[in-house]
Amino acid sequence: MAITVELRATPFYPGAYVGPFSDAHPGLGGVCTFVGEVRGGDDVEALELTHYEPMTRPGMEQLATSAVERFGLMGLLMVHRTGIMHPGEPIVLVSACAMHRRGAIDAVDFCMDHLKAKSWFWKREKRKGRWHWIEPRAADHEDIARWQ
Amino acid sequence: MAITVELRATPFYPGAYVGPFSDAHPGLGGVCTFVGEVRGGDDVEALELTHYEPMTRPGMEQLATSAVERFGLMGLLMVHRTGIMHPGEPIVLVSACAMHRRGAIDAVDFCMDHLKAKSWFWKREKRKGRWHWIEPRAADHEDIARWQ
Amino acid sequence: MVRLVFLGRLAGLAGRVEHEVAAPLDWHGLLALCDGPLAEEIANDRVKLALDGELLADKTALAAPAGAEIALLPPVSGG
Amino acid sequence: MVRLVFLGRLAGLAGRVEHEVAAPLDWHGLLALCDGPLAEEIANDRVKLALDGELLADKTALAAPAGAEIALLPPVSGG
Repeated sequence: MAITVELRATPFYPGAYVGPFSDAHPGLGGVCTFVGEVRGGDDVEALELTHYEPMTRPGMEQLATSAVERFGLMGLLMVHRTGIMHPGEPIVLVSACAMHRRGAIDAVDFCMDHLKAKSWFWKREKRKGRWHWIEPRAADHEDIARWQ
Repeated sequence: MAITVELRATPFYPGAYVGPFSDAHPGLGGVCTFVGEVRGGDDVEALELTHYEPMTRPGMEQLATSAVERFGLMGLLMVHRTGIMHPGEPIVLVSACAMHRRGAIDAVDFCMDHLKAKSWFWKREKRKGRWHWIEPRAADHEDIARWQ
Repeated sequence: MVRLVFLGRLAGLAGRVEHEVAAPLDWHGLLALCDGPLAEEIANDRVKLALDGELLADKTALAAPAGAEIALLPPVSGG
Repeated sequence: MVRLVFLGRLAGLAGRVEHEVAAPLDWHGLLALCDGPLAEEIANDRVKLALDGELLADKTALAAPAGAEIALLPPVSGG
Protein backbone atom coordinates (compact mmCIF):
# COMPACT_ATOMS: atom_id res chain seq x y z
CA MET A 1 0.00 0.00 0.00
CA ALA A 2 1.48 3.30 -1.08
CA ILE A 3 0.32 6.87 -0.54
CA THR A 4 1.86 9.62 -2.62
CA VAL A 5 0.99 13.29 -2.09
CA GLU A 6 2.62 15.90 -4.25
CA LEU A 7 2.27 19.68 -4.35
CA ARG A 8 3.87 21.16 -7.43
CA ALA A 9 4.31 24.66 -8.78
CA THR A 10 4.79 23.68 -12.43
CA PRO A 11 2.51 22.12 -15.10
CA PHE A 12 2.20 18.35 -15.20
CA TYR A 13 1.03 15.67 -17.60
CA PRO A 14 -1.43 13.29 -15.85
CA GLY A 15 -0.37 10.27 -17.90
CA ALA A 16 3.17 10.58 -16.60
CA TYR A 17 1.83 9.87 -13.09
CA VAL A 18 -0.98 7.40 -13.74
CA GLY A 19 0.98 4.86 -15.80
CA PRO A 20 3.75 4.33 -13.22
CA PHE A 21 1.24 4.48 -10.32
CA SER A 22 -0.88 1.75 -11.89
CA ASP A 23 2.18 -0.36 -12.79
CA ALA A 24 3.38 -0.10 -9.17
CA HIS A 25 0.36 -2.11 -7.97
CA PRO A 26 0.40 -5.47 -9.71
CA GLY A 27 -2.64 -7.60 -8.99
CA LEU A 28 -5.04 -4.66 -8.73
CA GLY A 29 -8.62 -5.01 -9.90
CA GLY A 30 -9.27 -1.41 -10.87
CA VAL A 31 -7.82 2.07 -11.01
CA CYS A 32 -9.97 5.18 -10.94
CA THR A 33 -8.47 8.55 -11.80
CA PHE A 34 -9.87 12.03 -11.79
CA VAL A 35 -8.13 15.00 -13.35
CA GLY A 36 -9.51 18.50 -12.80
CA GLU A 37 -8.43 21.22 -15.20
CA VAL A 38 -8.81 24.96 -15.39
CA ARG A 39 -12.11 25.28 -17.27
CA GLY A 40 -12.26 27.29 -20.42
CA GLY A 41 -15.11 29.33 -21.76
CA ASP A 42 -16.18 31.33 -18.72
CA ASP A 43 -13.94 34.39 -19.05
CA VAL A 44 -11.27 32.99 -16.76
CA GLU A 45 -7.85 33.97 -18.11
CA ALA A 46 -5.87 32.50 -15.25
CA LEU A 47 -6.26 30.85 -11.88
CA GLU A 48 -3.91 31.19 -8.92
CA LEU A 49 -3.79 28.72 -6.07
CA THR A 50 -2.03 29.67 -2.85
CA HIS A 51 -1.31 27.09 -0.21
CA TYR A 52 0.31 27.05 3.22
CA GLU A 53 2.78 24.22 3.17
CA PRO A 54 2.83 23.48 6.96
CA MET A 55 -0.93 22.80 6.85
CA THR A 56 -1.79 21.99 3.23
CA ARG A 57 0.53 19.01 2.92
CA PRO A 58 -0.31 17.36 6.29
CA GLY A 59 -4.02 17.93 5.52
CA MET A 60 -3.70 16.13 2.19
CA GLU A 61 -1.71 13.30 3.75
CA GLN A 62 -4.35 12.86 6.44
CA LEU A 63 -7.10 12.84 3.79
CA ALA A 64 -5.20 10.24 1.78
CA THR A 65 -4.72 8.00 4.81
CA SER A 66 -8.38 8.18 5.76
CA ALA A 67 -9.44 7.34 2.17
CA VAL A 68 -7.10 4.34 2.05
CA GLU A 69 -8.53 3.00 5.31
CA ARG A 70 -12.16 3.75 4.52
CA PHE A 71 -12.16 2.26 1.01
CA GLY A 72 -9.55 -0.48 1.48
CA LEU A 73 -7.29 0.85 -1.24
CA MET A 74 -4.07 -0.68 -2.51
CA GLY A 75 -2.66 2.75 -3.33
CA LEU A 76 -3.60 6.40 -3.57
CA LEU A 77 -1.95 9.20 -5.53
CA MET A 78 -2.77 12.90 -5.13
CA VAL A 79 -1.07 15.62 -7.11
CA HIS A 80 -2.10 19.24 -6.68
CA ARG A 81 -0.87 22.30 -8.51
CA THR A 82 -0.08 25.58 -6.82
CA GLY A 83 0.71 28.93 -8.40
CA ILE A 84 -0.68 30.42 -11.60
CA MET A 85 -2.42 28.20 -14.14
CA HIS A 86 -4.21 28.76 -17.43
CA PRO A 87 -7.30 27.16 -19.03
CA GLY A 88 -6.59 23.58 -20.05
CA GLU A 89 -3.89 23.00 -17.43
CA PRO A 90 -4.45 20.22 -14.89
CA ILE A 91 -5.03 21.48 -11.34
CA VAL A 92 -5.51 18.24 -9.48
CA LEU A 93 -5.06 14.52 -10.06
CA VAL A 94 -6.41 11.82 -7.75
CA SER A 95 -5.88 8.18 -8.61
CA ALA A 96 -6.92 5.21 -6.46
CA CYS A 97 -6.31 1.54 -7.02
CA ALA A 98 -8.11 -1.28 -5.30
CA MET A 99 -9.12 -4.91 -5.71
CA HIS A 100 -12.69 -3.89 -6.58
CA ARG A 101 -13.99 -1.01 -8.64
CA ARG A 102 -16.42 0.46 -6.11
CA GLY A 103 -13.67 1.24 -3.61
CA ALA A 104 -11.52 2.91 -6.24
CA ILE A 105 -14.35 5.05 -7.65
CA ASP A 106 -15.74 6.07 -4.25
CA ALA A 107 -12.28 6.96 -2.95
CA VAL A 108 -11.71 9.38 -5.83
CA ASP A 109 -15.14 10.95 -5.28
CA PHE A 110 -14.46 11.26 -1.53
CA CYS A 111 -11.00 12.76 -1.99
CA MET A 112 -12.20 15.29 -4.56
CA ASP A 113 -15.08 16.46 -2.34
CA HIS A 114 -12.71 16.91 0.59
CA LEU A 115 -9.92 18.51 -1.44
CA LYS A 116 -12.36 21.03 -2.86
CA ALA A 117 -14.17 21.94 0.33
CA LYS A 118 -11.73 21.28 3.15
CA SER A 119 -8.17 21.65 1.96
CA TRP A 120 -5.99 24.62 2.71
CA PHE A 121 -6.00 26.25 -0.71
CA TRP A 122 -6.98 29.79 -1.61
CA LYS A 123 -7.98 30.47 -5.15
CA ARG A 124 -8.33 33.57 -7.23
CA GLU A 125 -9.35 33.96 -10.83
CA LYS A 126 -8.27 36.53 -13.36
CA ARG A 127 -11.17 37.81 -15.46
CA LYS A 128 -10.79 40.73 -17.86
CA GLY A 129 -7.37 41.42 -16.42
CA ARG A 130 -8.52 41.61 -12.78
CA TRP A 131 -8.01 39.09 -10.00
CA HIS A 132 -10.99 37.96 -7.89
CA TRP A 133 -10.78 35.78 -4.78
CA ILE A 134 -13.06 32.74 -4.78
CA GLU A 135 -15.25 32.25 -1.71
CA PRO A 136 -16.57 28.92 -0.37
CA ARG A 137 -19.81 27.69 -1.98
CA ALA A 138 -22.86 26.24 -0.17
CA ALA A 139 -22.52 23.16 -2.40
CA ASP A 140 -19.13 22.39 -0.82
CA HIS A 141 -20.82 21.62 2.47
CA GLU A 142 -23.41 19.41 0.77
CA ASP A 143 -20.59 17.54 -0.98
CA ILE A 144 -18.88 16.83 2.34
CA ALA A 145 -22.15 15.87 4.04
CA ARG A 146 -22.50 12.93 1.61
CA TRP A 147 -19.68 11.16 3.45
CA GLN A 148 -20.84 11.63 7.04
CA MET B 1 -19.78 15.94 -27.77
CA ALA B 2 -18.17 12.69 -28.85
CA ILE B 3 -18.95 9.09 -28.01
CA THR B 4 -16.40 6.41 -28.79
CA VAL B 5 -17.11 2.73 -28.22
CA GLU B 6 -14.44 0.20 -29.07
CA LEU B 7 -14.38 -3.58 -28.76
CA ARG B 8 -10.90 -4.97 -29.23
CA ALA B 9 -9.39 -8.43 -29.25
CA THR B 10 -5.82 -7.37 -28.42
CA PRO B 11 -4.13 -5.83 -25.35
CA PHE B 12 -4.23 -2.06 -24.96
CA TYR B 13 -2.46 0.64 -22.99
CA PRO B 14 -5.01 2.90 -21.25
CA GLY B 15 -2.79 5.99 -21.47
CA ALA B 16 -2.81 5.75 -25.25
CA TYR B 17 -6.58 6.37 -25.18
CA VAL B 18 -6.98 8.77 -22.28
CA GLY B 19 -4.44 11.39 -23.37
CA PRO B 20 -5.94 11.96 -26.84
CA PHE B 21 -9.52 11.68 -25.47
CA SER B 22 -8.84 14.38 -22.90
CA ASP B 23 -7.01 16.58 -25.42
CA ALA B 24 -9.99 16.29 -27.79
CA HIS B 25 -12.20 18.19 -25.33
CA PRO B 26 -10.64 21.59 -24.71
CA GLY B 27 -12.42 23.64 -22.05
CA LEU B 28 -13.40 20.62 -19.95
CA GLY B 29 -13.54 20.91 -16.17
CA GLY B 30 -12.75 17.31 -15.31
CA VAL B 31 -12.03 13.86 -16.68
CA CYS B 32 -12.75 10.70 -14.75
CA THR B 33 -11.34 7.40 -15.93
CA PHE B 34 -11.75 3.87 -14.68
CA VAL B 35 -9.59 0.98 -15.83
CA GLY B 36 -10.49 -2.56 -14.79
CA GLU B 37 -7.80 -5.22 -15.04
CA VAL B 38 -7.63 -8.96 -14.68
CA ARG B 39 -6.99 -9.33 -10.96
CA GLY B 40 -4.02 -11.30 -9.78
CA GLY B 41 -3.70 -13.37 -6.67
CA ASP B 42 -6.86 -15.45 -6.75
CA ASP B 43 -5.68 -18.44 -8.79
CA VAL B 44 -6.97 -17.02 -12.06
CA GLU B 45 -4.51 -17.88 -14.82
CA ALA B 46 -6.57 -16.40 -17.64
CA LEU B 47 -9.91 -14.84 -18.40
CA GLU B 48 -11.89 -15.18 -21.61
CA LEU B 49 -14.60 -12.75 -22.65
CA THR B 50 -16.99 -13.71 -25.42
CA HIS B 51 -19.28 -11.14 -26.96
CA TYR B 52 -21.95 -11.14 -29.64
CA GLU B 53 -21.14 -8.24 -31.91
CA PRO B 54 -24.69 -7.56 -33.24
CA MET B 55 -25.91 -6.99 -29.66
CA THR B 56 -22.83 -6.13 -27.59
CA ARG B 57 -21.81 -3.08 -29.61
CA PRO B 58 -25.31 -1.52 -29.94
CA GLY B 59 -25.85 -2.17 -26.22
CA MET B 60 -22.66 -0.31 -25.32
CA GLU B 61 -23.52 2.55 -27.68
CA GLN B 62 -26.96 2.87 -26.11
CA LEU B 63 -25.41 2.86 -22.62
CA ALA B 64 -22.93 5.54 -23.67
CA THR B 65 -25.69 7.73 -25.12
CA SER B 66 -27.81 7.44 -22.01
CA ALA B 67 -24.83 8.32 -19.77
CA VAL B 68 -23.99 11.38 -21.88
CA GLU B 69 -27.58 12.62 -21.61
CA ARG B 70 -28.05 11.78 -17.95
CA PHE B 71 -24.80 13.34 -16.73
CA GLY B 72 -24.44 16.14 -19.28
CA LEU B 73 -21.06 14.91 -20.52
CA MET B 74 -18.80 16.55 -23.08
CA GLY B 75 -17.47 13.19 -24.17
CA LEU B 76 -17.46 9.52 -23.28
CA LEU B 77 -14.99 6.80 -24.20
CA MET B 78 -15.55 3.08 -23.64
CA VAL B 79 -13.02 0.45 -24.60
CA HIS B 80 -13.69 -3.22 -23.85
CA ARG B 81 -11.46 -6.21 -24.44
CA THR B 82 -12.70 -9.51 -25.83
CA GLY B 83 -10.84 -12.79 -26.10
CA ILE B 84 -8.29 -14.27 -23.73
CA MET B 85 -6.55 -12.04 -21.17
CA HIS B 86 -4.05 -12.59 -18.38
CA PRO B 87 -3.64 -11.03 -14.90
CA GLY B 88 -2.54 -7.43 -15.16
CA GLU B 89 -4.10 -6.82 -18.58
CA PRO B 90 -6.74 -4.11 -18.86
CA ILE B 91 -10.25 -5.45 -19.56
CA VAL B 92 -12.25 -2.26 -19.68
CA LEU B 93 -11.66 1.48 -19.83
CA VAL B 94 -14.36 4.10 -19.31
CA SER B 95 -13.47 7.77 -19.44
CA ALA B 96 -15.91 10.66 -19.16
CA CYS B 97 -15.27 14.37 -19.45
CA ALA B 98 -17.59 17.11 -18.31
CA MET B 99 -17.63 20.71 -17.16
CA HIS B 100 -18.00 19.60 -13.52
CA ARG B 101 -16.43 16.74 -11.62
CA ARG B 102 -19.61 15.14 -10.25
CA GLY B 103 -21.01 14.40 -13.72
CA ALA B 104 -17.75 12.84 -14.87
CA ILE B 105 -17.33 10.65 -11.76
CA ASP B 106 -20.98 9.53 -11.63
CA ALA B 107 -20.99 8.72 -15.35
CA VAL B 108 -18.04 6.37 -14.94
CA ASP B 109 -19.67 4.69 -11.93
CA PHE B 110 -22.97 4.33 -13.86
CA CYS B 111 -21.31 2.93 -16.99
CA MET B 112 -19.24 0.42 -15.03
CA ASP B 113 -22.27 -0.87 -13.10
CA HIS B 114 -24.20 -1.32 -16.34
CA LEU B 115 -21.30 -2.79 -18.30
CA LYS B 116 -20.72 -5.36 -15.57
CA ALA B 117 -24.32 -6.37 -14.97
CA LYS B 118 -26.16 -5.71 -18.21
CA SER B 119 -23.82 -5.95 -21.17
CA TRP B 120 -23.69 -8.87 -23.54
CA PHE B 121 -20.45 -10.43 -22.37
CA TRP B 122 -19.84 -13.97 -21.22
CA LYS B 123 -16.84 -14.63 -19.08
CA ARG B 124 -14.92 -17.69 -18.10
CA GLU B 125 -11.87 -18.05 -15.91
CA LYS B 126 -9.08 -20.55 -16.11
CA ARG B 127 -8.05 -21.86 -12.69
CA LYS B 128 -5.58 -24.73 -12.29
CA GLY B 129 -5.76 -25.34 -16.01
CA ARG B 130 -9.56 -25.65 -16.16
CA TRP B 131 -12.07 -23.15 -17.56
CA HIS B 132 -15.09 -22.15 -15.45
CA TRP B 133 -18.00 -20.01 -16.67
CA ILE B 134 -18.87 -17.04 -14.46
CA GLU B 135 -22.51 -16.64 -13.45
CA PRO B 136 -24.28 -13.38 -12.60
CA ARG B 137 -23.92 -12.21 -9.00
CA ALA B 138 -26.69 -10.89 -6.73
CA ALA B 139 -24.57 -7.75 -6.22
CA ASP B 140 -24.93 -6.92 -9.93
CA HIS B 141 -28.63 -6.26 -9.44
CA GLU B 142 -27.96 -4.09 -6.40
CA ASP B 143 -25.41 -2.12 -8.41
CA ILE B 144 -27.95 -1.43 -11.14
CA ALA B 145 -30.70 -0.58 -8.64
CA ARG B 146 -28.60 2.39 -7.42
CA TRP B 147 -29.42 4.18 -10.68
CA GLN B 148 -33.18 3.62 -10.81
CA MET C 1 -30.15 -21.80 -44.17
CA VAL C 2 -30.45 -20.37 -40.66
CA ARG C 3 -27.34 -19.75 -38.58
CA LEU C 4 -27.39 -20.64 -34.87
CA VAL C 5 -24.86 -18.82 -32.63
CA PHE C 6 -24.25 -20.35 -29.19
CA LEU C 7 -22.95 -17.92 -26.57
CA GLY C 8 -21.23 -18.52 -23.24
CA ARG C 9 -21.65 -21.95 -21.74
CA LEU C 10 -24.19 -22.93 -24.41
CA ALA C 11 -21.26 -23.17 -26.83
CA GLY C 12 -19.75 -25.78 -24.52
CA LEU C 13 -23.01 -27.71 -24.33
CA ALA C 14 -23.55 -27.52 -28.10
CA GLY C 15 -19.96 -28.52 -28.78
CA ARG C 16 -19.68 -25.63 -31.23
CA VAL C 17 -20.00 -21.89 -31.50
CA GLU C 18 -22.01 -21.75 -34.73
CA HIS C 19 -24.21 -24.16 -36.65
CA GLU C 20 -26.05 -23.82 -39.97
CA VAL C 21 -29.44 -25.54 -40.17
CA ALA C 22 -32.30 -25.71 -42.70
CA ALA C 23 -34.68 -22.72 -43.00
CA PRO C 24 -37.26 -21.84 -41.89
CA LEU C 25 -36.91 -22.56 -38.18
CA ASP C 26 -39.42 -22.12 -35.36
CA TRP C 27 -39.25 -22.79 -31.58
CA HIS C 28 -40.19 -26.46 -31.81
CA GLY C 29 -37.84 -26.97 -34.73
CA LEU C 30 -35.02 -25.42 -32.69
CA LEU C 31 -35.66 -27.67 -29.66
CA ALA C 32 -35.85 -30.72 -31.92
CA LEU C 33 -32.38 -29.92 -33.30
CA CYS C 34 -30.79 -29.87 -29.85
CA ASP C 35 -29.62 -32.68 -27.60
CA GLY C 36 -31.37 -33.27 -24.26
CA PRO C 37 -29.20 -31.14 -21.92
CA LEU C 38 -28.91 -28.33 -24.47
CA ALA C 39 -32.68 -28.35 -25.23
CA GLU C 40 -33.35 -28.22 -21.50
CA GLU C 41 -31.08 -25.18 -21.12
CA ILE C 42 -32.64 -23.42 -24.07
CA ALA C 43 -36.13 -23.99 -22.65
CA ASN C 44 -35.02 -22.41 -19.33
CA ASP C 45 -36.42 -18.91 -18.77
CA ARG C 46 -32.94 -17.54 -18.15
CA VAL C 47 -31.88 -18.26 -21.72
CA LYS C 48 -32.94 -15.63 -24.26
CA LEU C 49 -33.10 -15.74 -28.03
CA ALA C 50 -32.23 -12.98 -30.46
CA LEU C 51 -33.20 -12.98 -34.13
CA ASP C 52 -30.83 -10.95 -36.30
CA GLY C 53 -29.58 -9.07 -33.24
CA GLU C 54 -33.04 -8.30 -31.82
CA LEU C 55 -33.98 -9.88 -28.51
CA LEU C 56 -37.24 -11.83 -28.70
CA ALA C 57 -39.77 -10.92 -26.02
CA ASP C 58 -41.36 -14.38 -26.45
CA LYS C 59 -38.81 -16.88 -27.64
CA THR C 60 -41.47 -19.54 -28.34
CA ALA C 61 -42.77 -17.21 -31.09
CA LEU C 62 -39.48 -17.69 -32.99
CA ALA C 63 -39.92 -17.64 -36.77
CA ALA C 64 -36.56 -17.53 -38.54
CA PRO C 65 -36.58 -17.27 -42.35
CA ALA C 66 -33.74 -18.30 -44.66
CA GLY C 67 -30.63 -16.14 -44.08
CA ALA C 68 -31.55 -15.34 -40.49
CA GLU C 69 -29.22 -15.60 -37.50
CA ILE C 70 -30.47 -16.89 -34.16
CA ALA C 71 -28.33 -16.13 -31.09
CA LEU C 72 -28.80 -18.33 -28.02
CA LEU C 73 -27.98 -16.16 -25.01
CA PRO C 74 -27.44 -17.51 -21.50
CA PRO C 75 -27.35 -14.99 -18.61
CA VAL C 76 -24.44 -12.58 -18.95
CA SER C 77 -21.59 -12.96 -16.48
CA GLY C 78 -21.44 -10.75 -13.43
CA GLY C 79 -18.87 -8.19 -12.41
CA MET D 1 10.79 37.82 16.15
CA VAL D 2 7.46 36.30 15.19
CA ARG D 3 6.60 35.73 11.53
CA LEU D 4 3.07 36.52 10.32
CA VAL D 5 1.89 34.75 7.15
CA PHE D 6 -1.16 36.22 5.41
CA LEU D 7 -3.11 33.77 3.24
CA GLY D 8 -5.65 34.35 0.47
CA ARG D 9 -7.33 37.73 0.41
CA LEU D 10 -5.71 38.69 3.74
CA ALA D 11 -2.43 39.08 1.84
CA GLY D 12 -4.16 41.68 -0.34
CA LEU D 13 -5.53 43.51 2.70
CA ALA D 14 -2.17 43.37 4.51
CA GLY D 15 -0.34 44.48 1.39
CA ARG D 16 2.18 41.68 1.92
CA VAL D 17 2.41 37.92 2.25
CA GLU D 18 4.76 37.78 5.25
CA HIS D 19 5.74 40.15 8.01
CA GLU D 20 8.23 39.84 10.90
CA VAL D 21 7.19 41.46 14.18
CA ALA D 22 8.59 41.61 17.73
CA ALA D 23 8.13 38.60 20.01
CA PRO D 24 6.20 37.60 22.01
CA LEU D 25 2.83 38.26 20.43
CA ASP D 26 -0.66 37.66 21.81
CA TRP D 27 -4.15 38.27 20.37
CA HIS D 28 -4.39 41.90 21.38
CA GLY D 29 -0.85 42.56 20.19
CA LEU D 30 -1.75 41.06 16.82
CA LEU D 31 -4.87 43.21 16.41
CA ALA D 32 -2.90 46.32 17.44
CA LEU D 33 -0.39 45.64 14.63
CA CYS D 34 -3.08 45.55 11.96
CA ASP D 35 -4.88 48.36 10.13
CA GLY D 36 -8.62 48.82 10.64
CA PRO D 37 -10.02 46.71 7.75
CA LEU D 38 -7.44 43.96 8.30
CA ALA D 39 -8.01 43.90 12.10
CA GLU D 40 -11.75 43.67 11.43
CA GLU D 41 -11.24 40.69 9.11
CA ILE D 42 -8.96 38.94 11.56
CA ALA D 43 -11.50 39.39 14.35
CA ASN D 44 -14.20 37.78 12.15
CA ASP D 45 -15.11 34.23 13.20
CA ARG D 46 -14.46 32.95 9.68
CA VAL D 47 -10.76 33.76 9.94
CA LYS D 48 -8.65 31.16 11.77
CA LEU D 49 -5.17 31.34 13.20
CA ALA D 50 -2.52 28.66 13.19
CA LEU D 51 0.58 28.70 15.37
CA ASP D 52 3.50 26.80 13.85
CA GLY D 53 1.10 24.89 11.58
CA GLU D 54 -1.39 23.97 14.32
CA LEU D 55 -4.87 25.45 14.08
CA LEU D 56 -5.86 27.33 17.26
CA ALA D 57 -9.22 26.29 18.70
CA ASP D 58 -9.47 29.70 20.39
CA LYS D 59 -7.55 32.31 18.47
CA THR D 60 -7.90 34.89 21.26
CA ALA D 61 -5.69 32.59 23.38
CA LEU D 62 -2.79 33.21 20.95
CA ALA D 63 0.61 33.22 22.66
CA ALA D 64 3.44 33.24 20.14
CA PRO D 65 7.02 33.06 21.46
CA ALA D 66 10.13 34.20 19.60
CA GLY D 67 10.72 32.16 16.45
CA ALA D 68 7.06 31.24 16.05
CA GLU D 69 5.06 31.50 12.84
CA ILE D 70 1.44 32.69 12.89
CA ALA D 71 -0.67 31.94 9.81
CA LEU D 72 -3.78 34.04 9.22
CA LEU D 73 -6.26 31.84 7.38
CA PRO D 74 -9.42 33.13 5.69
CA PRO D 75 -12.03 30.57 4.57
CA VAL D 76 -10.64 28.23 1.90
CA SER D 77 -12.00 28.64 -1.60
CA GLY D 78 -14.76 26.35 -2.83
CA GLY D 79 -14.77 23.85 -5.64
